[in-house]
Amino acid sequence: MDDKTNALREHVKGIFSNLELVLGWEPGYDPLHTRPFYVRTESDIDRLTANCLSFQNLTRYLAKSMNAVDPAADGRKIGVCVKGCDSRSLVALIQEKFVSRDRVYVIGLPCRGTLDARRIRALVPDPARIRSVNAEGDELVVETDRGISRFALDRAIARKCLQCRYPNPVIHDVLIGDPVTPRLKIDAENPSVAAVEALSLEDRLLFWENQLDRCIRCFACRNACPLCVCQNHCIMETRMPKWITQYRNMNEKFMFHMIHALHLAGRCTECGECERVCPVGIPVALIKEKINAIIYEMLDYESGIDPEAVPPLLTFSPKETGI
Amino acid sequence: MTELNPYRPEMATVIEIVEETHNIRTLRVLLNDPEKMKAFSFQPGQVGQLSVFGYGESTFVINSPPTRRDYLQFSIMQAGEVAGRLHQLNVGDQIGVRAPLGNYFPYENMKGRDILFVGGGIAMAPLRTLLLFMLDNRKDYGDITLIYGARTPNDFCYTYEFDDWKKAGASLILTVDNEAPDWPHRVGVVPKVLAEEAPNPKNRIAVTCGPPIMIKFALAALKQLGYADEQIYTTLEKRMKCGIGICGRCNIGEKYVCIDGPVFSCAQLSAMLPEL
Amino acid sequence: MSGKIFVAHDALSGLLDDLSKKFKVWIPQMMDQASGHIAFGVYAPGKKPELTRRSRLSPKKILFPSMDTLFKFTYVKDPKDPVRYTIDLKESFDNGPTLVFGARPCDTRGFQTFDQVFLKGQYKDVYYERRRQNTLFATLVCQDSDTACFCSSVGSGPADMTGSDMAVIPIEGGYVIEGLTDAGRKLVETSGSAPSPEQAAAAEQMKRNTAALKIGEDDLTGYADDLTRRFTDMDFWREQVSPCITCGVCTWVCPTCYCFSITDEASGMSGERMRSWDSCMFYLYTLEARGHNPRPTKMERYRNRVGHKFSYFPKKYDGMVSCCGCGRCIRTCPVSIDIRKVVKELKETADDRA
Amino acid sequence: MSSKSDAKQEREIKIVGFLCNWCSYGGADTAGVCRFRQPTDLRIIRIPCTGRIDPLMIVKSLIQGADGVLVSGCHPNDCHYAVGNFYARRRMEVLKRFLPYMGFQSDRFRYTWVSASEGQIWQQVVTDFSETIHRLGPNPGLHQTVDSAPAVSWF
Repeated sequence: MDDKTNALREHVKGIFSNLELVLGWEPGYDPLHTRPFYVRTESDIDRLTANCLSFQNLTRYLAKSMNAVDPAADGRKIGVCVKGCDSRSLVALIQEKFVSRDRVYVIGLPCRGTLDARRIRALVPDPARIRSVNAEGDELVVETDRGISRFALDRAIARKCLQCRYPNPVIHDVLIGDPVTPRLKIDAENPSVAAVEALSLEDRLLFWENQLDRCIRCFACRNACPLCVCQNHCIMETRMPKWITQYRNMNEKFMFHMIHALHLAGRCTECGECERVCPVGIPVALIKEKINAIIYEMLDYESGIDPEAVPPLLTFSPKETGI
Repeated sequence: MTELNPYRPEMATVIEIVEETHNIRTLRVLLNDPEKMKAFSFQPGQVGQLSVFGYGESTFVINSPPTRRDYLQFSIMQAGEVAGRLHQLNVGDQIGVRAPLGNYFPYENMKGRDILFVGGGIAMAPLRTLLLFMLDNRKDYGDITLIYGARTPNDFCYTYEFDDWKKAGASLILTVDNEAPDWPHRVGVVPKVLAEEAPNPKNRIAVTCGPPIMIKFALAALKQLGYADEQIYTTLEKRMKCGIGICGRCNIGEKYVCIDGPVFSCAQLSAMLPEL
Repeated sequence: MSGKIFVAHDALSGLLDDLSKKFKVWIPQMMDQASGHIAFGVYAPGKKPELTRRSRLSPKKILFPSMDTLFKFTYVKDPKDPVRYTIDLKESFDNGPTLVFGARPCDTRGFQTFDQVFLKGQYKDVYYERRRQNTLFATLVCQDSDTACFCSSVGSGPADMTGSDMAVIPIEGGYVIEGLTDAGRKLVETSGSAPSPEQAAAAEQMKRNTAALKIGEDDLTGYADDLTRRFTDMDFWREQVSPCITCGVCTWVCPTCYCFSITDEASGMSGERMRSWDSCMFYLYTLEARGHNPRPTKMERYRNRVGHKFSYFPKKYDGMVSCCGCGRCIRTCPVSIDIRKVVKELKETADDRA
Repeated sequence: MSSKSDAKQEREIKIVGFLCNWCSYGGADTAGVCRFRQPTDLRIIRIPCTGRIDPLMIVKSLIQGADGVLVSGCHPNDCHYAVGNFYARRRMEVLKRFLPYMGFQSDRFRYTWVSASEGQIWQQVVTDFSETIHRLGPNPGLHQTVDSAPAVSWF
């Protein structure tokens, strides 16, 4: 995303009196990080940022940290900043009635991609002390203690962004900035999924085992996901029913990720948060992307596009044949 | 294994089961090793971790008094996995016991004073151990009064012992939350009855135990009656795993309920961080 | 002998080969190239220690595995009376000689927290004790801090060798390894040849220079009472943890977070009791069987995490902060919560913030 | 899951069958009453309806080492609860297409529709599935450690 900080602040200042709070981003602990930010007072607005580091999907807070269903007594709304991918999560939450459309004021931010901190660390010679990170056109400029490095933006943005099909918010009350051309066509094949499928069956198993073996069961992927809504009742943590033991072996790790993926079948909007937050670098979203591809092919459905649609695995059609 | 492993339970056998109410049952157990049973020593208020192997471990107070050593008694309310399993055991079944753990009621300091027990429901268990201990050393203590409340007349534990308690010199005030047919005793929640009874705080120690909400109002009622913080003792409950001050979850500030508790005086509680 | 040896860069694998015959040697290594994931793994010939970049996961699992069997149990039926049975308990210990090579000072120092809780309390944790007694630490004098590092803020530093048996000092062309404890010196002396006087001097210089570095701006010790004062200021905690997603990453990567759960896993007539890492950031961590939870929201849970490290622990253990300043929680936090900032703001008054 | 040839036929094959109470369980019963010859590998778990099937039950069975998983229910439009198998059909088809992506042999999982009167068809279904599984051999399960794995580069 290009830097839209000023435009965003200006807009929020204009409408803040009608809003209860605004979910946005502020700078994190260093120039490579960003923190989700609740704008609660007028004076907070100047802390807002919106740029290529605004990676967090803020809609998760709507579903998990507040009541975004019932209208406020004074009619004020919750403002939420969304990128293209985030807006799909929002649609999915509206579909499933975790958020009501009237309760939120959606600030749409067309996005050319968010940065992947891990890729940047691998690209710059001195990743320890990064002073600033800025996107200038198609170039990323990173300033460290040892000097300035420039490289193509595409080398530093997240995997999900390189295969982005919805860079522009699918719903919004206001759009800040001009719409962006998608990198891939809507019906394009998912290139990462294809790369995994190019492996033999045996190799695919080894590939996933090798990836999932690193899992430390921290549940960051689950908790960051806007659509993992079971929260404290997740079957990963309960002993009744007992789907998962406390063993930290391959079976349990594999099972955990299958649970996560299958519970999101037909619901995942590919915001990539699960993958970004993973402390051990497992391409978690890649599992769900395949399920999405199957559902697109089989049922011609994509999650998070139409607020009126019903997720396909929560409904049926008696007529369908071929399955 | 020569060194002491604090995580290793002693094997014990269930020798008797008393069904107290529809969801509370009492287990009487004996350690399998007669030497260890003989040498077993504990103080009123200390707890034990009961294991059902394959299900886990859970904490219960030893509610038989140290003065009666025929068996160790635990009362269990059905809640959670381990307690649920304990409710399915039969006489002769094997369980694991790690005991005694935690601190105990400072009964030495209570000598020569009047005692007021205030309890609700299953929380009679920790009070029973101290009550019986005092009744067994009756001459050391003054007046002993017990206010015991339950939701309905069917929710009282140890009803079969009430007469013995009275005979041994305790006065009993029973109460249920709501009117019930043929209920000859008091009606009303424990704090209300406590306020009505108004036991004189002079030279008296109050020991209270019950669900968090009852404790909250009982403490308020006691203070209203003029009890000082130092005169009130209560026991706390937290989720516990190790029971030996290591695993970390039962802390209130720097205090660990498993080793610094479960018995606290109200004075200690007010010095602690408010996180119950 | 001086208790020091010099190991050239190209001789390092040879040394590790030798050591791995006597010890289970753990080294930081690259686990996944694509994501740059570095963690501690067991050395095997051919594996390269990753000593120039920080590991993302701490070495705490070496002494405190994420899953550890306390004992195995078997229900043994009485052949004469099939209703009767006995239970056979077998404790299991896994504690061969172990060497941790290339941990940073913060990593090694993390175990000081464990020592207090597991060894010096009313009860001794025998599982930890046995591993601890059989483990040596060869700790790297740390050369590369980043923006999340703050070891000097918690009373440590990049050359702090607390709890280490050997110091691994990087110099031109290789490493000088210096024995610090008896066991360390003994091992060093049998593992190589002494450095030249120039190399020894370079190592001394390197140690001095590193020790003079100050990593982290503020002193974060002495906040015990500030937390108490702030305890009920829920607006403060709400502001600090609004972005928190209550994942357990900070506790999982932390070298000093030691909380655990104990559970039974069984199938059929046998099973085991084990302990596994648990996180104070989880709702179920304090949830009681009857449904009451003393820390129902992330505010109480995060308050406990900060409080435990910077207030409760120092109060209990003579001022010692149970944080080693490695910065992992900051680096891996998905929402960039900075524990340094939270602790510092404990001191501020409501007026300061306005 | 790769089948190692030397592991083949070393142990008894175990197939988990999730059978709908109203149709396939009855079908299996009919087959038994009619004394149709059937393979003995199947361990049947009776379920109230295929709509009760959570795809995770199938995944868990496969991960825990079941050699095959067979789900069978009422024919579409014949569900005792009217629509349960319509839901199930979608879920199971998604799973079936998804399994190979994770490296599972999708042939180890099959879903079919058999009514209570179709004893003969039940015999064919079970025999055929059992033969398929015998051809695949025992399920080797997941590798507990991975020494070397193929790298995938997407960009």
